[in-house]
Amino acid sequence: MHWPIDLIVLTFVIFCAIAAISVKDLLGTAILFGAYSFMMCLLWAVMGAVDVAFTEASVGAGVSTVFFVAAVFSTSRRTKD
Amino acid sequence: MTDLLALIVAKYNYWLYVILMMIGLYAMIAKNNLIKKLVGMNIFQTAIILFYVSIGYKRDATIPIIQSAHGGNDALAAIIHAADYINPLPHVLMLTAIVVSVATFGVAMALAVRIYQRYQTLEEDEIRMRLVDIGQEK
Amino acid sequence: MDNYPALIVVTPLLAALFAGLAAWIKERLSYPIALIGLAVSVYSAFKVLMQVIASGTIHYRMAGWAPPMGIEYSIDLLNAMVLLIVSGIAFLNLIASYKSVAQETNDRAGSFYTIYLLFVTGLLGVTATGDLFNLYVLIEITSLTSYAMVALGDQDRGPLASLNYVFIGVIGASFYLLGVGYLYMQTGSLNMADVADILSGIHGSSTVLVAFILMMIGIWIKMALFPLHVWLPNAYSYSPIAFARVVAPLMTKVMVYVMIRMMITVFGFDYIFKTLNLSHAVVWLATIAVLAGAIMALSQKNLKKMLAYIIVCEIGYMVGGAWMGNQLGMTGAILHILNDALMTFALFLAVGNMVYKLKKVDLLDLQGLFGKMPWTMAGFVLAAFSIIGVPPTCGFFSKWYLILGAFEAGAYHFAVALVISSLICAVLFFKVFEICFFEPMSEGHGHGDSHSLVAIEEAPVSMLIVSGLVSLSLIVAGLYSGTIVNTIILPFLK
Amino acid sequence: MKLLGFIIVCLTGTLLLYGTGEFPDWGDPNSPASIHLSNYYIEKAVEQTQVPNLVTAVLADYRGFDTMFETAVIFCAGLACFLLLRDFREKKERFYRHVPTGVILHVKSGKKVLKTGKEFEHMDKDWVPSDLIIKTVCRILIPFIQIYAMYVVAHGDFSPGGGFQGGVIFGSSLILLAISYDLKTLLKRVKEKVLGIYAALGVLIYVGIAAICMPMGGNFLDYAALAPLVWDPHHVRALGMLGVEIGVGIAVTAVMAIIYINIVSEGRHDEGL
Repeated sequence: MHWPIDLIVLTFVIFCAIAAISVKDLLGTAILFGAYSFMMCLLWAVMGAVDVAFTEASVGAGVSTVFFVAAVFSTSRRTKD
Repeated sequence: MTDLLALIVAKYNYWLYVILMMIGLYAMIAKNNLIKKLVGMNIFQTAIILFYVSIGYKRDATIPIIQSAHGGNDALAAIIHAADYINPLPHVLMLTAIVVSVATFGVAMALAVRIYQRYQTLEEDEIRMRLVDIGQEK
Repeated sequence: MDNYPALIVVTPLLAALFAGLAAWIKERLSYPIALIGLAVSVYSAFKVLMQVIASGTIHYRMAGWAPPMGIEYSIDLLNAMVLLIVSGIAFLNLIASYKSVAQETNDRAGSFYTIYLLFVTGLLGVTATGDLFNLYVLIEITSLTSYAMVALGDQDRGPLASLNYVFIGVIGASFYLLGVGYLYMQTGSLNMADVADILSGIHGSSTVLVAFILMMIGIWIKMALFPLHVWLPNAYSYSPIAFARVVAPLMTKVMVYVMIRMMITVFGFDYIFKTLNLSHAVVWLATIAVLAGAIMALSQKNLKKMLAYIIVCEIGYMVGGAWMGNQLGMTGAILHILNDALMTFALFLAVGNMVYKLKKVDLLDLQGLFGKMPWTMAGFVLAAFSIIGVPPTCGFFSKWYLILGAFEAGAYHFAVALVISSLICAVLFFKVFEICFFEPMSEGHGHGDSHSLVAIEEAPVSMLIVSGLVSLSLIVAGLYSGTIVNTIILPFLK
Repeated sequence: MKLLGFIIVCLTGTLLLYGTGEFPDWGDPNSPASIHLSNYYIEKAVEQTQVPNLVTAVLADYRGFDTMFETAVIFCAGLACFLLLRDFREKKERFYRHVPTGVILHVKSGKKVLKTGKEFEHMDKDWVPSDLIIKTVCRILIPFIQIYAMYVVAHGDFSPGGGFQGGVIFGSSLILLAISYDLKTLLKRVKEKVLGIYAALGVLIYVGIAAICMPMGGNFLDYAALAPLVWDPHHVRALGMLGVEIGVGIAVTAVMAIIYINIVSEGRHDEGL
C-alpha cells in the first residue's frame, strides 16, 4: 500500500517549504530549497510522473540550487527577516 | 465518519497543493529579503505543477511508457487499455512549466545580483531608503 | 503556399536566432536580419488578413494532427487584425530604433535585436494561437523578454523595477495557468474550440466559475487593470526607449485581445452575461480604473510616467467596453485596441525623439521644444489630440462607440467617466504644450525675447519619417474607421 | 506589508478551496481529464510515432510547438543573463600567489600580467587551497557524467529523459568543472563565444527541422513530410523527435553554463566560486 509514503513525503514537502522561508541564513535557505525540490521530485515519482520527477531532480534540485548558492556567494548571506 | 475519511482520501492531495501555494504567495508578498521572495515564487510555481500532476494520476496504473511495443511487432501492441497507463498530457505540460520556472528563476537571480551591485543590500526597506537618498541627490 | 499563419510567428523566431548567431560572429549583420524577419512577418500577416476577409476563418494544424490532439491556429477576423497591428508596429519601431539602440545599449546591440525579435514572436504567438497552454508558454516568452529589457534601461532603478515586474508577472501568469488547469480538469482538452463546446454542457459547476475567475485575474494582472497596475509605470518609464516604444502600445492591447478571446470563444457570451452576471461589477471596476489612471497621470513630473498612467486609463476604456454586454460596447473595445495601439505608438515615437536629443524627459526639461524640434512636436500634438478624442483622429470614433454602448447598456457612470477622463487628458497635454511652447529656453540671463532664433536640433531623419507616418495614419485610421468596423469587427461579432 | 500579504493569502486560499469542492476524486480512472484526450494518446501514440515513451511522443510531436517555444524561453533566459550581467571592463588590480613560497602579490596596474603555471597561480576573493582529492575525483567523474547526459538525450524515446534533462546534466558537468577547479579553467576549455553560438544553434536545429517540413509539403513541424530525407521512412517521426531533442540538449547545456558563469563572476568572467 503506497498510501502512507505519499503522506510522509507530502508532510516533508510542506515542512521544507516553511523552513526554507523562515530560516535566517541564506545558505541555509539554499540547502532547504534543494531539499524541498528533491522531496517534490520524490512525490512526483511516487505519483507515477517519471519524466517530471527526472526533470525536477536535475533542474529543480540540481541547477536551481547551484544558481542559488552562486548568487548568495555573489551577494550576501545576511537576511533581516 | 467513514464518508469524511473517504472524502479526505479523495481530496487531500488538492488541499495540500492549496496550502503549498499559499505558503509561496505569502512569502512572495510578506518577506523583506528579495531572495526569500524568489524562493516563495519558486514554491508557488512548483505547487501548480503538483496540482497538474495530481490531475493526471490514476489509481493502480503504471507509468506512461508502453513496454509491449518495444519490438515493434504491431499485432501485440494493438490491445492497449487506457486505464492501465497514467495520463501523459499533464506530464508534458509540466515539463514546460518546470523549464519556464527555472528560466524565470535564473533571470530573477541575475537581477538580484545587479541590484546588490548597485545598492549593496538585498533588503527591500534598505533599498527603498537608498532610493530616497538618490532621489534627493538628483 | 498556405503556410502564412505559421510564417507570421516563425520568421521572427528564425530571424531572432540568426541575429543571435550574428551577434557573436559579425555584429553589424543582426540589424538587417531583424528587418528581413519582421518584413516577411508583416507581409504574411497582411496576406492572412486578406485571406480571412475573403474566405472566413483559416484553420492551420501544427504538425499535421487534428485539432484537439495537436495544436491548431484558427485565425478569424479579430486575430488577423491584431496580428497585422502587432507586426506592423514592431516593424515600424525597428526602423525607427536603429539610432536610439546604438545610443543606449552600445556594445550589445546584436543581443538587443535578438531579444526584441523574441518579444515580438511572443506577442504574435499569443495573438495567433488557438490552444490554451500554448498561450501560457508564449505569455512567458513575452514576460521573460520584457523582464530583461526593463532592467537594461535606467541604471539606478531599472533592475529593481524589473524585479517587481517579475514577481507580479509570475503571479499573473501562474493564475492563468491555474485557470487552464481547472478547465482541463473539467473538460479534458486544451484546444479553445474543443473546450468551448464541452463547457457549454457543464455551465453549473463551481470549478468552471473558479477557473474563469482565476484566468480573468491572471489576464487583468498582465493587462495592468487599475488595482493590479502597480508594476506598469516603473517598468515602462525605466526601460530603454526603443523597447518602451514597442511594449507600451502592444503588450497591454494583446492582453485585452486575449481577454476578449476568452470571453467570446472559450466561455461564450451567454455564460458570462446570463449565468454569472458579473458585468455590472466589472464595469464599475473599469470606471474606477479610468478615473484613477487619469488622476494619477495629473500628478506626474516625468513625461514617460505620465504616458504610462494614460495607458492604465485606456485599459479601463477597453475593459469597460468589452464587459458592457452589448454589441456596441464590444465594437468600441475592439476598435479601441487598434486606435489605442496607434495613438500610444505615435506618442512614444515622439517621446523617443525627445529622449534621443534631451536624454531626460522630465516636464521641466521640455522648455521651448516647439522651437527646437518642430516636427516631433507636431507628431506629439496630433497624437495628443487623438487621445483626447478630437474628431478627425481615430481616438474620437472608438470613444464614440464606447459611449453609445454605455448609454445602450444603461452604464451612465462609465459614460461620465469617459468624458471626465477625456477632459483630464486635455488638461494634461495642454500643460505639456504650455511648457514646450511658451516658456522660452532658459538662457540664464533673465528672459530675452521669447522667439529668439532657436537652433533647430531635430531627431535623425529615420525617426522623424516613422513618427510622421504614424501620426498621419492616426487621421487615416480615423477616417476609415467606418470601413474597418464594417469589414472586420461587425462580421466577427455576428 | 505582512498583514496585506496575510489577507490576500486567505482570500485566494478560500477561493481555491471552494474551487476544489467539485473536483473528481484523486486518482479515479474515469475523471473527465483522463477520458477525453489522454485515451487517444495512450492508444494511438505508439503506433503513429513508434516512440514507447508517451510523454516524449506528446512532448516532441503532438505538442511539439509548445516545446519549441519552451526552448526559445531557455535561450531567452541565457541571453537575458548575458545582457544583464556581462560587463567587459577589465578589473584593475589582480592578486597572484607565488606557489613555492606562498607569498601573495597584489598587482595594481591592469597591463602587467604574470604567467600563471608552476611558479605563480591566480588568487581571487574566494580562493580555497586547491584540494587534490576533489580535483582528481572530479577529473575522473566529469567524462562519465557527460556520457550519461548524452545517453539521457539519446534514450528520451524509450526511457524517461530527453533533451532538457540531458542538457541540464551536461551543463552541470561543466559547472562541476568550474567548481572543482576554478572558473578560469572552464573558460579556457569552453570559450564564451562558443557558448553563445551553441545556445542559438541548438534552438536553430529545432526550428530548422520544424521549418524544413514546410517546403517539403507538410505543415509546420510535420515530421511525416521529412520521409524522403530519412533513411528509414517508417520511423521518420521517431528520428525527427531525436533530432529535435539533440537541438534542445545543445541549447540547454550552453544556457546553463552561460547563466552560471555570469551569476558567479558577476559578469566579469574572471573569478568565481
